[in-house]
Parts: sequence; structure tokens; C-alpha cells
Amino acid sequence: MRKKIERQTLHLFLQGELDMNNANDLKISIDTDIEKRGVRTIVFHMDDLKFIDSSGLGVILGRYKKLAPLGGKIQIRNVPAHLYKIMELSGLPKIIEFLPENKSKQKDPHLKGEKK
Amino acid sequence: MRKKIERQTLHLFLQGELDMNNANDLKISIDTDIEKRGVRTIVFHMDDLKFIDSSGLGVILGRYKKLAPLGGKIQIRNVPAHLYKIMELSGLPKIIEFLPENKSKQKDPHLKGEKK
Amino acid sequence: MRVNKLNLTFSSLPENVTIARTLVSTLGAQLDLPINELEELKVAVSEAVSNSIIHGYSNNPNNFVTIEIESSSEKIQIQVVDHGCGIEDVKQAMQASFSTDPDRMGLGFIFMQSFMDELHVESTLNSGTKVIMTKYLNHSHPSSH
Amino acid sequence: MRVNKLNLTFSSLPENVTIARTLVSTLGAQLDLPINELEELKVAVSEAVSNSIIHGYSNNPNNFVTIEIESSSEKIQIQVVDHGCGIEDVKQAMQASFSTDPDRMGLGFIFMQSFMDELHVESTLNSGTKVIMTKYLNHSHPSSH
Ligand SMILES: Nc1ncnc2c1ncn2[C@@H]1O[C@H](COP(=O)(O)OP(=O)(O)O)[C@@H](O)[C@H]1O
Ligand SMILES: Nc1ncnc2c1ncn2[C@@H]1O[C@H](COP(=O)(O)OP(=O)(O)O)[C@@H](O)[C@H]1O
Repeated sequence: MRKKIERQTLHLFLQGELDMNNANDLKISIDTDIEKRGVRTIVFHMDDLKFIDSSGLGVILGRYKKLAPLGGKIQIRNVPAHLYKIMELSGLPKIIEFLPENKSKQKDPHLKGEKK
Repeated sequence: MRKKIERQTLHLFLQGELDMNNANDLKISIDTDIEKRGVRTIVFHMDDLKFIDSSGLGVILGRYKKLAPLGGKIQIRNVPAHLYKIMELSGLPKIIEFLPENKSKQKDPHLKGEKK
Repeated sequence: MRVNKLNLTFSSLPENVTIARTLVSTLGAQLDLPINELEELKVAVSEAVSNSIIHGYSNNPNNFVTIEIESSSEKIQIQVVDHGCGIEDVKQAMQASFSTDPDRMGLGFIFMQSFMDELHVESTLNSGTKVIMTKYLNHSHPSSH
Repeated sequence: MRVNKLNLTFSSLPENVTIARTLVSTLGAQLDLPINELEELKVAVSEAVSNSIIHGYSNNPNNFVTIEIESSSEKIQIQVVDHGCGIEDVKQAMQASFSTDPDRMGLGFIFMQSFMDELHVESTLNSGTKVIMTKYLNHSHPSSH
């Protein structure tokens, strides 16, 4: 998984499968960035995510709960079509901002030149 | 699997995995082309072959044995690197002609314009 | 197609969730399941096996989980069995957002229910849990092969 | 890494050769086996399982084959067990080019022997065959992950 920190924003480029095998490592890595590096916005880029289950989604919800009281926020970008249904069922779209790449490019000029 | 018959030559473009699941179908298909369409040369193109075991190799050896008395022959082209060792162990290179694509292109002008 | 039976018993290690998922996914592909249904099957199996390891065995790796599969051209039935702590109140456990672990979402059973056509859970405290899930194969779907 | 044990029992159907191979391949990838060794492991398993179905059970799909795997950071041991017809003369059967089927090459055992570090075959006529194969993991190989 690739990551990039720009000021207080952590960009995470998820890859492969996110389940109980690696959910905890991801959680620890993000929490370290929140606590030690002052991260307040997390952007999950899901372009290359092949699989996610409730263990993986739990990490996202947990980070949302951790950031909210600090005034932080979470964005999810480019959910692949085969993950739409599980995202919908998880209820995350009700509390977290989901953006397709085009829209996010317009909203966030920092990402303009970025390549997948 | 794609195939092409040019005069008495059958080109077989093997794909995926060749094992006891599909070896017999391949055998039957080739034998029909030998018997009904007068095929005398078979070219196995292995570029896209991911896996082969003794059930698959047995089909090739069996066709060799069938064609030899009819004055026919077999060629194997473009064995992927991860299949070199099993080909070597099978003993087939001792009796069957193995050709890389470049060499076969020079030898066989019919294949020049062909795309994978 | 004939009935196919497969029974996989494995150590309660996290990496075996991947193994169980791959097994079911390979089988589903052989049954020409459309790609979306294949993904759903993988989630359901992932949830059930994760629950056995995380909840049933409290992540202790010295136990065993069994996944029993029976497939035909009509349906695929999957049982996930552990001999772990069991569930006190199955009805409550199956409710959305219910979890005995504050770090988890309580959506495992919801996903199993949503992604499979049938779900039955049998559990006995201190004895173990059996999750039985069925998916009917809809042949009007275009093949994803 | 801890010891991992997996035990898969399946109907003697040709498509389950693919399933057994995929299982071993997924496990091998988790153990960071280099790609070439992964391919070799797949061939060895394919040969042993095919033999159980083709020779042991004469392609009758109503029987069961078991593949038992034990892996650690040092080695991966695989047993393939059937309760089929058995082998009369194991020594002879293991020789290159020996086959009781004129359409086959008689190379299955040769491939198992060449691609694994150890191979043991136990067989009893009319009772069944057990093939035990071991591959040692060489950590000087670059990871293929
Ligand atoms: N195999 C099991 N063994 C013991 N308890 C289980 C098992 N599966 C589920 N449970 C209980 O049911 C609850 C709800 O499960 P689930 O809906 O999958 O959500 P989650 O895994 O997020 O907690 C779990 O928190 C746990 O208490
Ligand atoms: N599981 C088995 N059950 C019964 N006979 C077997 C089994 N495995 C191998 N054999 C016997 O050993 C012979 C040699 O096996 P092998 O080297 O794999 O070659 P092949 O499968 O091409 O015949 C087979 O022809 C068969 O007679």
C-alpha cells in the first residue's frame, strides 16, 4: 500500500485485499500518523482495492470515530464497481464523503497531476 | 483456445491450464482434425499457457505418435520460462521440434503478420 | 453437473481466511458464477471464517475451523463450523450493529444474510458455532467466464 | 511463522484437481515461495491428485481424495491420500515411463520426485495409496511477492 502525507492530509492508496489479515496493521499505521504527524484528513483511494470485508470497513469507521472529535474528516475515492454493494450495506456513505476521481480532481487541485 | 488450420497445418494457441480437466477434449479435437481434415503438421503455440502437467504433455506425445506413421510432425513454439523445466523433464525436446517465435517467424512466413 | 463435496479443516490462523476465500472463489468460478456474485460469496465466507477465528477462538491459533461445501448446478451450500466459545443469544448477535467487540462493526451476519440466499446459525455456549449459508445459482445470469 | 495445518477432502472429480492446486498455490504464495518453485509445487500436487482420481478410482466421481498440508517457515509437507485400488508394485510404478495406461506418459512420479525434495509412497492393494511429499523452503531465494 502506497501512502502520501501533504500537510495534515494522509492519502492512502489501498491495494489487494483488506481483511482480518492486514486490517490491524493498517489501523496502527493510520493511528500513528494521526497521533505523531498531526493528520486530520484521511483520503482512502480505492482504485486498486480488490476485496474488503467488515474487518476492513471497521478500520475506516474506527478512524472516522477517532478523527471526528479532533475536527478531522475522511474521504473515500474511486470505489470499484464490484465493491459498491458492500459499501452501501456498510452504511459508511451516510457519514463519510464518497467521491469519484473526476469530482475529487475538481475539488482538490493538489491531486491534479497525480497518476494512478 | 484459439485454433487455425492452413492447408495441412493446425495451429493451436494454448491458453490457461492444461491438465486432466481438459486434456481429453483437446485430444479429441485434434484427432478429429487429423482424421477429418487431413491435418499432418501441428504447431502448439504456448505463449499463453499458464500450467501443464503430465496429462497435458501426454496429449502432445500421443499426437506425435499418431502423426509419425502418417509422415506428419509436431512443433512447439514459445514455451514460457516457467515451463522450461517440465518440458525438459518430459523428454519431448528430444523428439519434437521446439522453436522460439523469432526463429519460427523466419521459417514460416505465414505467421508474419499474426498477432497474439 | 454432478454434486461436488469439499471439506476443508484448517488452523485458526488469519492467513487461512484468504485460503478459505480462494477455495470458494475458485469453485464459484467453475460454476460460472457472475463476477458480482463471486465477490459476494467471498465476503460471506470471509465474515463467517473471521468470526470463528476472532470470536469463537479469541484469535488463539491452536484451534481448527472447518468449511464444508456442497455444490451442484442448482446451488452452493457452505457450512462454517468451529468448536469455540459459542454465542449466547444468536438472535441478538445477528442484529445489525451488534458486536461484543467495540472495535468491530457488527455487520458480519448482515453481510452473510445480504449476500447469500439463506443463512442459518446454530450455536451452543462453550461448544461451538455452525453457520449454514446457501446461494442458489441463477442461470439466467450471463456467464462471467 | 507458526505451523499451519490444512486438510482438504473432496469428491474425485476432475475439476477438483484445479481446486487442490489453487489451495497449495495460495499457501505457497503466503510462504513467499519463488514463482518457479510455486509452479513446481503445483505440478507435483496436480500429478498426485490426478493419479488418485484416474488410477486409484478409475475416474469414478463418487469417491474422496484427501490432501493434508502442514507448513512452517522451514518446509511444506503434503500428503495425498485415496482409498482406491492401490499399487501392486510401488517400485516399478515409480520408474520413468512406467504406466498401466497406454495413453499416459508414466511421468507423474518422476515429476513429483523432481519437483519436491522428498517423496514417499505407501500403497496397499484394494485399500489405497498415500503419497507424502516435502519441500524445504530455501530462504536464500529472493521473495517473489
Ligand atoms: N463463530 C462465533 N463464535 C462466537 N461468537 C460469535 C461467532 N460469530 C459471531 N459471534 C458473535 O456475534 C456477534 C456479531 O457478529 P457479527 O455480526 O459478525 O459482527 P462482528 O464480527 O463485527 O462483531 C459477534 O460480536 C460475536 O459476539
Ligand atoms: N493413487 C494411485 N492409485 C493406484 N495406482 C496408482 C496411483 N498412482 C499411481 N499409480 C500407478 O502407478 C503408475 C505410474 O504412475 P505415474 O508415474 O504417475 O504415471 P501415469 O499417471 O502417467 O501412469 C500408474 O500408471 C498407476 O498404475
